[in-house]
Amino acid sequence: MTNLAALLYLVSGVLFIQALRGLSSPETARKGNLYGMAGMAIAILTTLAHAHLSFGGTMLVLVALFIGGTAGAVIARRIAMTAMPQLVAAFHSLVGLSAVFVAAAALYSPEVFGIENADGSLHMQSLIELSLGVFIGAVTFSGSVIAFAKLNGNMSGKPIILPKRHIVNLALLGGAAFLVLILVATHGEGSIAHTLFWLLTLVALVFGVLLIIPIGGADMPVVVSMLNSYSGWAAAALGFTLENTALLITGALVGSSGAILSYIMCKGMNRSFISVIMGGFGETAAAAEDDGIERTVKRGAAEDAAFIMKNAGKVIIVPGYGMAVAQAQHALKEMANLLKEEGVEVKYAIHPVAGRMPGHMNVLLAEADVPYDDVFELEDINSEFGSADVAFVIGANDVTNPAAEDDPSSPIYGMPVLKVWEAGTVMFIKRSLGAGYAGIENPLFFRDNTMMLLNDAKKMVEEINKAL
Amino acid sequence: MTNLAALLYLVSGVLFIQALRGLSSPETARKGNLYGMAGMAIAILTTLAHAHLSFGGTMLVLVALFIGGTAGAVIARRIAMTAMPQLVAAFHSLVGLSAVFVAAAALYSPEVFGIENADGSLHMQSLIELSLGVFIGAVTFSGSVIAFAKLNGNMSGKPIILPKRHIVNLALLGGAAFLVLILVATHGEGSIAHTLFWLLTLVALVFGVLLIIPIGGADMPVVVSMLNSYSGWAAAALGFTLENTALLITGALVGSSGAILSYIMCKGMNRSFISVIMGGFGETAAAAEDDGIERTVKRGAAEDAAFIMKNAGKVIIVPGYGMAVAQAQHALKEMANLLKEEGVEVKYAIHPVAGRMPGHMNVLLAEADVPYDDVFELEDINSEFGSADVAFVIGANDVTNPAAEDDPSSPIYGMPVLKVWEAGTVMFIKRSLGAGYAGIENPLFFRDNTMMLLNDAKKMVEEINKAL
Amino acid sequence: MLAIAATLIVDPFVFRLAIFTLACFVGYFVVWSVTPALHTPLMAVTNAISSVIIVGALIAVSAHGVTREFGFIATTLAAVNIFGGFLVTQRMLAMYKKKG
Amino acid sequence: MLAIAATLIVDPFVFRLAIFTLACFVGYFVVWSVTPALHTPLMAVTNAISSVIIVGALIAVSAHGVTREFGFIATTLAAVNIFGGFLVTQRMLAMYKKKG
Ligand SMILES: NC(=O)c1ccc[n+]([C@@H]2O[C@H](COP(=O)([O-])OP(=O)(O)OC[C@H]3O[C@@H](n4cnc5c(N)ncnc54)[C@H](OP(=O)(O)O)[C@@H]3O)[C@@H](O)[C@H]2O)c1
Ligand SMILES: NC(=O)c1ccc[n+]([C@@H]2O[C@H](COP(=O)([O-])OP(=O)(O)OC[C@H]3O[C@@H](n4cnc5c(N)ncnc54)[C@H](OP(=O)(O)O)[C@@H]3O)[C@@H](O)[C@H]2O)c1
Repeated sequence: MTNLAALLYLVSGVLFIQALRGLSSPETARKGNLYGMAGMAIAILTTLAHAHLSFGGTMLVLVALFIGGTAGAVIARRIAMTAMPQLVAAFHSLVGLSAVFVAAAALYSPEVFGIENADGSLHMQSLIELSLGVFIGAVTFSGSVIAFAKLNGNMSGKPIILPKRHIVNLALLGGAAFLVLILVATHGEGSIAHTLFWLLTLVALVFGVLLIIPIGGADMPVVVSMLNSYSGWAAAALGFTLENTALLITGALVGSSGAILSYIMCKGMNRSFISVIMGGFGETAAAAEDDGIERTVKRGAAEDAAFIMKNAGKVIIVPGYGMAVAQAQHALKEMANLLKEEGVEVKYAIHPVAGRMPGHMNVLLAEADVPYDDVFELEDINSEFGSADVAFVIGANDVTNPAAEDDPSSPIYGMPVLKVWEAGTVMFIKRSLGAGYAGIENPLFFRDNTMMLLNDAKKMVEEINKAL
Repeated sequence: MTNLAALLYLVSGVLFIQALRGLSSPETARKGNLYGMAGMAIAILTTLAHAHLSFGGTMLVLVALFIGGTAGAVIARRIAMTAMPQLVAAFHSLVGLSAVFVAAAALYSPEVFGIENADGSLHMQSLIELSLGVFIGAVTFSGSVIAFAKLNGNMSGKPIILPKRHIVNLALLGGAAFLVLILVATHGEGSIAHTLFWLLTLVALVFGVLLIIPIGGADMPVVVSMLNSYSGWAAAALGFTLENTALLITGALVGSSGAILSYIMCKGMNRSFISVIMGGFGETAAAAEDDGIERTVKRGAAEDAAFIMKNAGKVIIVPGYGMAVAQAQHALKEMANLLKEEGVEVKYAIHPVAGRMPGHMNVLLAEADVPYDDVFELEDINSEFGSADVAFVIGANDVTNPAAEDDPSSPIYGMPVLKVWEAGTVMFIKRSLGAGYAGIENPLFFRDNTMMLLNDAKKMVEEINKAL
Repeated sequence: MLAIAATLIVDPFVFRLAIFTLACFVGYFVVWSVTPALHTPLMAVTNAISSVIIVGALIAVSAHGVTREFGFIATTLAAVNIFGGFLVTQRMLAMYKKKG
Repeated sequence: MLAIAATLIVDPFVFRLAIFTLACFVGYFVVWSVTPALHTPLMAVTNAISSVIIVGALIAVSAHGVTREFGFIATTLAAVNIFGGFLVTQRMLAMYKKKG
């Protein structure tokens, strides 16, 4: 029986690997997701068959699955695509909290997990794994709650820098290590062990909050990804305790995934992970320096834009965060269709960190039914701007800033950008001449071949559509 | 102690993974190879520390390592780069034979491997794993010997098709399965078990020979790669028997590697793996059909070629099997240097199955000190032939055959080819108008913008160099 | 004999460590092979699969007293994630369409 | 108690199967990540590492009689491969040079 169960958990782990492997292309992704569901079903059924649940227990499980499942399904159907960052953060907090309770259960009743010694005490090894699991789980929970609040606007995105925060954090870590030490000394027995456990949880919760509040709201995507990684490591730690292959494999997969996505984001922004985690970004960002020279901006109206694009041979659309905010993707798709009817070639260029989470633009364009073979990554399209008549930048800013290439003093210097300025005409749709996420001015606004279309992205595109 | 050993074997497995990972680019490859050596050293030292060798045993090991190591080192230093396919085949045969002897040792003295039951017998599971190991090992051995003989010219490359070979092969497989069954029934005890073991080995040896002789000499690279894969699976099977993580991991790595390389080769040739393994290729290859039309060929001399290339803006060199045969890589490199001095842009285009083993051309060009950033894969350079003045095809044939694109009746139809015909002038260096590996005519020879330089590749390039 | 065999038994922890290490490699490779266009669904689906922690929660329900309550809460939380994560991924993936 | 624990012990074979399965995934990914220009060195180096079968050969030498002879032969054969494989790989890799 146990052998069969162990085998089935392995199968479930392999199915999870296949789920992620499917994501290598949109064609295979749906099948991949089904593999993932199958893996989860196998893991759950194996456990149920194995857990010797009483009738009452079975009822409880069904109730829990029903409540949780309904809530999850409703959220999944209702959520707006633009709210994905918050949603992911919220979900992470649940995984973290769930891990805390599972760790608590393992400590309170090691015998049901089959991990107790003959005298009912716990191995040092199990206690350490369990402590790691609960610590990371609790940090994931409280950290994700803060990230959610910042992303959802329930809390100001401004970094909150407490005095001596690094010392406080170190002290908390030291305290946690000390608690684990005593916990190991108790062999996990008696109410003293339970108290220590909850103390450890408390320390971790506080640590999680302190870890995230100094980080600016705009850096939250990196944080969310980092917390994703943490939730994976928490699962892996409990996989060691519970001796469960599915948990071990999944933990490692999720842990790697979050870490790699954080890395990709940091590289796309040309910032170091450490500087993100240390926080404070967004506060010190200097206002665009005023060099005293009066510069002129060429403003345009929807009709001008429509006229130019109608007569263009090739238009490349560059969407950014502003498109997401304005929910302009559907209008944009309509504009592309109108242009295609006029015989214009239309492509979309996506910067790796356009928007506020990895793949953000892709999912919004997909929502508006833009076929994904019209959508190109930076490396694949950057050489094409030279042959485009119009670069149509909608709600994007930093990802087109030439300062990243030619101004070594710029905070984004070295970050790869979309070379929209090589197109015949560059159009910017945004509401003002203000800066984007990085808080720096975009010199393109003042170039001769630039036309600024100042308005809300959705309204402006709708006007263009009328003019077309 | 055993835990430490198990950990160290894991470390060794991870180092082997790193060794292969290093090969993702030439910069990291050397470091990767060092990781591989370190992994092997750790595995050997761990075993020695663990094996309780007597003084005599230690001496024996040292003698074996000395003899084997010296032989290996001498071979590695002396071997010509053009003989790599044979060398790899020869090495595989050694791994296979080594696996056979290790399996024999496990059967004769299970107690030193700690795999015997309390009464000295062997588990069914161990016996099956061990049989798998010896069977695959022996097939690898005899198969590799045949492959070596065919590649090295000790044996004709012509496919040897025995009557009823598929039935004979099936009978051998059935016999092997039957032997394993009885072996399991003996619990691996007594001289009867030993006899069964050697019978099984014999059957596997015969099977290995029969498996490879029907395959034509030119298909040997796929076979070598397949045998590489087999040697991996043999190692993995013994990894299960000997309960050794390093063997398990390595076996899986090598097994996958060989399988993937075979797949890449088959895809590059647009043939199915099954058709390669079924053999007979090269025998039935129809002679180039004579369509009755007299076609003219434009022959050129070295001076003409030198003149045209000197005045060209861009030359793309396409090396093939003939360059390897003629050992023309050094002369070629000199020619490229002379052209560069004249201000000509020179690049190399490598087809995935140019030559006779994967990466064959790359290693020869590297031997001649051609920098690897001048060398491009098919996908990266195929669009550049249109802008090249000269495509300089040296000893290549099939990989430039346009029939692969436009003649659905051609045996290579569908195989990706280098579009040399898009260049201003195409030069072919070969000794005759004869066909290449696939035995089909290349219509390019008769085109107007083609110049045939009929001679041995090395001699011709040296003449061109003189004329430059 | 039995004594020898006992000293030769490897602590399962080492096996688990091997599984974990290899799974980290697999994770590394598999995530790098994900196309950037699907990074948002990737986040959602990793979310869903990390809720396989539910296996621990279900076992806890089979205990008594407060452990069972812990199990109940953990199962509910994980279930939100499992259903929410897979379904929102499915919803997103259904939106990715080829031309025509 | 002890009886319960015994039924819960998983056959190490299952762990090995897990290790093997994951290693196959790793192999799949790692080999696809090898650049085609280095496929010949790849063949040579996989040759070398598959000779880790030498660990079995070395243990066999510690036995007596014919097993020891098997061990000796197997060790010698594997050693040819190990030294030959790594050194020829090193020789090849040393030839790959960047421009300039
Ligand atoms: N994708 C990720 O994973 C990720 C993660 C972390 C950080 N980031 C950062 O986010 C930035 C992304 O660059 P981006 O070019 O997409 O965006 P951006 O540089 O932040 O610029 C967005 C622009 O959209 C405009 N905008 C806002 N609301 C609008 C509306 N309703 N209608 C029209 N325009 C509107 C804003 O200008 P107005 O106010 O003038 O309208 C703003 O300049 C990068 O700096 C990146 O480093 C991305
Ligand atoms: N790379 C691999 O892994 C692999 C594996 C299996 C099969 N293959 C097959 O091998 C072929 C490789 O294509 P390829 O274009 O490189 O070679 P090819 O099509 O076999 O042509 C080689 C040409 O070189 C000429 N040649 C031979 N010796 C020469 C010398 N000393 N001097 C000058 N020319 C000489 C021959 O013509 P003359 O006789 O007229 O001189 C022959 O036409 C493909 O068909 C591929 O499918 C490759």
